[in-house]
Amino acid sequence: MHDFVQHIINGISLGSIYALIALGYTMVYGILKMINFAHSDVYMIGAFAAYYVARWLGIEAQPGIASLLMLILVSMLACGFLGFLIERFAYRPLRKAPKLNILITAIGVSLFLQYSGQVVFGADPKVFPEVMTDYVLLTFGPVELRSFDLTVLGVSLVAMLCLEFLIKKTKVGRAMRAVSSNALVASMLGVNTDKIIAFTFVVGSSLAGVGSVLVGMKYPKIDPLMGMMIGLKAFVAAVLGGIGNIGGAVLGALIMGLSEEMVVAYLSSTYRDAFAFGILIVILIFKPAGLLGKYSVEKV
Amino acid sequence: MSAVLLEARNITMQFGGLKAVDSLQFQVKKGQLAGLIGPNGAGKTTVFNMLTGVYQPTHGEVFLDGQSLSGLRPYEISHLGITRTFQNIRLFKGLNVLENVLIAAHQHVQYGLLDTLLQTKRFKSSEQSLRSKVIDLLHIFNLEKKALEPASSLPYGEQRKLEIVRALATDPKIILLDEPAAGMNHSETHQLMETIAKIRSQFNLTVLLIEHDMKLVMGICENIAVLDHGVKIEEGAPSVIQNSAKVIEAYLGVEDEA
Amino acid sequence: MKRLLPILCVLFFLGACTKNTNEIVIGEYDSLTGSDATFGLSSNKGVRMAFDEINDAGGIKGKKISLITLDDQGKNEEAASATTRLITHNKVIAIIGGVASGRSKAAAPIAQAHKVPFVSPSSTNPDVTKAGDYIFRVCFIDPFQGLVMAKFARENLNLKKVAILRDVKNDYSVGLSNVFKREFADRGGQIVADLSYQAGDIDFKAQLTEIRSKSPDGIYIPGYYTEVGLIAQQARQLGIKAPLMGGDGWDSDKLSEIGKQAIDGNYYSNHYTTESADPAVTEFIKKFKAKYNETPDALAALGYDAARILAQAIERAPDLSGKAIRDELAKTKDFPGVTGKITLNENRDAVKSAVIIQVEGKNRKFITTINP
Amino acid sequence: MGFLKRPFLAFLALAALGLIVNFGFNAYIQLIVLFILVNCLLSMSLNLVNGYTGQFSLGHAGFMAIGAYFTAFTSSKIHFLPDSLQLLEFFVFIFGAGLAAALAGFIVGLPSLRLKGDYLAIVTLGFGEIIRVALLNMDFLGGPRGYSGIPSFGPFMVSFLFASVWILICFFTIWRIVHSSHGRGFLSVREDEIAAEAMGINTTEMKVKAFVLSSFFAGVAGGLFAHFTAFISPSSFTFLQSVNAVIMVVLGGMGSMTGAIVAAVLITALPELLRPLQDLTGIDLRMVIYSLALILMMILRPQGLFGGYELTDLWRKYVRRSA
Repeated sequence: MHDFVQHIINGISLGSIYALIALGYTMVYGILKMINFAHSDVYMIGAFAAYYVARWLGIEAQPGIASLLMLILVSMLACGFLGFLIERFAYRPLRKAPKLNILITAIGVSLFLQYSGQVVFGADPKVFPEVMTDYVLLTFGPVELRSFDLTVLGVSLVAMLCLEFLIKKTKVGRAMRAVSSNALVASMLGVNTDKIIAFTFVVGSSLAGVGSVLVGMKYPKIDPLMGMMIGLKAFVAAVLGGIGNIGGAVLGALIMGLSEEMVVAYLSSTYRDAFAFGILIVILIFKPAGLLGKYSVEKV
Repeated sequence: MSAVLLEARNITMQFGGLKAVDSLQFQVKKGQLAGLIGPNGAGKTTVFNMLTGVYQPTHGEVFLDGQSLSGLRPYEISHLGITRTFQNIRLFKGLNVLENVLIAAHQHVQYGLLDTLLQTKRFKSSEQSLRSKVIDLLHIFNLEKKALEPASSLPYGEQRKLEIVRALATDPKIILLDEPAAGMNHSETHQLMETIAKIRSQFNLTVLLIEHDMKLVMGICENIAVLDHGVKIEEGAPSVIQNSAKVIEAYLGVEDEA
Repeated sequence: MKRLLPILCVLFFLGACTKNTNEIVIGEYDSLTGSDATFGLSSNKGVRMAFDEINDAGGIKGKKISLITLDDQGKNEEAASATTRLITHNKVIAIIGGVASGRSKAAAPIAQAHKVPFVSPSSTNPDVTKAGDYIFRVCFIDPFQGLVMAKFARENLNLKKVAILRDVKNDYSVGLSNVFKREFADRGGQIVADLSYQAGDIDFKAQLTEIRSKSPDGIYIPGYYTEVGLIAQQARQLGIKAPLMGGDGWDSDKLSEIGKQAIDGNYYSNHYTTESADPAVTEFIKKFKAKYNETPDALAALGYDAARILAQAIERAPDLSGKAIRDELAKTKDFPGVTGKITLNENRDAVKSAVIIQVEGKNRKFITTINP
Repeated sequence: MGFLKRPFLAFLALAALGLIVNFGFNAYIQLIVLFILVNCLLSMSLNLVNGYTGQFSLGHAGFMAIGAYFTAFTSSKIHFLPDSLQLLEFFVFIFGAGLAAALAGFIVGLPSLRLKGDYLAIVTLGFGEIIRVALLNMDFLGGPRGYSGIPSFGPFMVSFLFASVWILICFFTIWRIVHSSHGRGFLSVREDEIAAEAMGINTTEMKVKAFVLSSFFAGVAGGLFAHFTAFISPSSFTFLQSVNAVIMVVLGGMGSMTGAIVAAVLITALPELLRPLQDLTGIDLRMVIYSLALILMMILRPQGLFGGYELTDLWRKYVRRSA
């Protein structure tokens, strides 16, 4: 029984990591209807930005909440700026191009970041500085709840709520929704679509920055290809929850984390990834827009 | 002349909480030229979508020649003999005029995949006859000279005509025309109406058309149903419709809104 | 694009024209980019250092060695095309292979077909050298290393119940696990769990929680240090106190940097020990640190030995033909390598003893030597 | 036998090309040429789904893997014809590889082709990954150790001609279908599914047909790949390989057969052409350049090299203009 509880904790903890990254995918998709394949590599760049700044400032010597916040800020800025550049130079020229072209450009950007990362940072893994110490919050027999697990979950939930607020309640959010439903009409109504789309990218990317520092703190190993696997999983989670839906991304991510955990625990660890995709396929076949996504009826 | 070809029995379409069409009942007789009119947003296109299987009615059933169409996919309904045009033109824009019409004739193609791969006589001769049949159809609307031009390059009026040609190529029993005269000027409309009457007799067709503009329909339709807010408010010969208080009210009400 | 193409074509043929008869051209392919790049680059550093040293000392047969390294991006088919390019385009007289056994299996048959000697530094799969009599290697093969740890776990640590955690994407890890599983059971031990992860994963708590529920005396994790460090941390977080064991894939400074205290006290099998008084080893480590500013890992050491064994065979060979070099390679006996005394047996595999190392912070404590 | 006339002429032309490569170039170039042929098959077959039918598949590597493993297993284990007819035997196995992949395509396609656009892309990606993970876990196929000892065709010329036959089968099958009523059905699905249905096209059937046929040739490509490399492992069939196939289709111009071929040649040759660059820079920048070229290409020429036209169309245009 206590193993089961431990598995639940592990699964939620893993799921909240996916959630942080899934939010970025879903945000960009929700407004632009494009899969930003480069998101996971922006996340990687964020981790390296934090790594180098931490080393430069010698932050490892003084762990604590202030250092953590500082690194998160650095990483958010780096990722946001990178997101801005990517949107401006790679995606904007393709705004009206067919979807497949945009997807391939996104893959191109992703490969570019991965491989130039290997050239610039080196291919060997780097050890992320210990910004905070992980400690046990609660114990029930052998079951433990650790502070990092709770932090990551908390941050992803807060990020989710902030995004919901941003999109639903603010003026910028209203403009974002307008661009999402019809960019042309929105621009005729005086919304600066270019600005709004750039803003969306900056916000989505800086979320990746938050994620990268938290993940780096919890799993202190970073390398130029670190985004590949986790990015794919997070993306699948976003689709699972209904891509474009903020709450759906978090829900999908938690389901992914838990189901991966349970598959390893009770079915077969070797088929874990196959199961993850299997669940996705089954859900999409029965609920084509994902769990919380709305399936739009095409107007004839 | 009197047999019923198409019948809608109490069909209802509900989108979420909104009833776009409510218990609609009507019949179209074989060979008839019928009209479905109503102000904007009355649910006319939704009716077409239910008749052609794009939407499955929430309640009720559609019958063609006494056969129920419920559960059938649009292509199956097309095979049974209902064809249509679209209000907001849905041509295959990337293809040329000829290809657009050839696609609609696919269901009558006589050769299989093997004939295609081995380029058999049957393949060549039936492609040949298919093409000449399609050229003949294009001829009716004077489009044969543009057969190899991309469909998207045609002027608006010709695109509408091409949609009709395409629909005819399925060899239908009944053709549903969704605002065929939209965007045309008076003389073009007049000409179109004449062509519609002509193809009806030439192909022994039944026609059901939607028109927003009441006056146009009056001239050629033999039976007219009027829809408002998803409910049929009147049905009958043009003379009946013209004098119906309900119809006038519905149309006037709309003009106020506009 | 159109204008670029002719330029590329010129570049393409340029490589072949720069040959110099006063040089001995040796080819190497490895994963310099892609997901295995960190291992490939390590191996490449060892190889480069060996040839630089030899060149500084006057070269072989009075000629300098020119090393051409091509990238395989971690793809089998790239390894095949790179090897073919090295042989037919760059006209190399011998090839040093890459890390992964998969790539070696794609490349070795090509070298064999062209009768170009091929030395693999670190492809441990037994099948690699079966491609033919021109294919050699200087590392252990999976059965030996798996056996070494099974023996040590059963006889020295006296463990009874062991769990296995393998990297299912990595043939090396799967190979070692399979052998360990068989050998440990043959010696009366019990395998209580056999779970897997995939290289690139960062969270292993699901597997570890499952392993914890079986309360094993030890866990065998024959993966690479890139993941093992994290695994160790998470295992300790879950309160697993049983010793962890692994293979030479653990051998890197990064292991303790990532794993921190969690990795201390655990064991792995390796080719050599840094505590060794053998001057070959201490010298190598010193020079490597000076050159690259990092401690060499096992892959670098193997690359270094592969290059030196090849160079010695070339030096001994009467001429530079593939056959002559091959024959001399086959005669390699008791070569004083960094990774042990290397003798190539009739299967062209290295026969050498293994050592068991215990991690102690930055230090690697020598525990015992196990002979083949 | 009139239907064989053009393929036969094309075969002669390819054979002549093969002879030039055989005698004029070294084994390295020859190997690249063989890889080009494999990629031509991949891009032509994916073009049927992505280019002509407008469906978005990211799982092509999975079908290729099935074909490759089928060929590897059968050709190294089964021997039912005399040695002199071994090539015929290989042909049968590769046909079987195509069928196996086609069956997988059917199983994958039937449920997932209801989905559209990005969703379909993700589901096919998922299936590709599932196939790869399954291969990692199948011990009789070698798992991560891969499968070696796949018999080769022998000399380059034999390999080249054998692959050429398949290229021509693939090319003419797809070309003829696309220029028939069935192919127009595929096109109608790409252009407008709702209108296609209304015109009596069974869009599901069209999509599944295109998908199955495409998987068949991906399987064949996998089979040839297995023979050419003599060793395969799951790492050859990753998501990136599927992406590569999509890139070839888009680069060539969606729905252009000749474009798909030219793109396959470019995409296969480019990384090799860039190899000497490493001598100048010291580090391998190939993928960096490759990815940059990809982005620039998409921005500067989004319709691809041929933009849906065939080489023959462009030729006609040119002749007309100059006449």
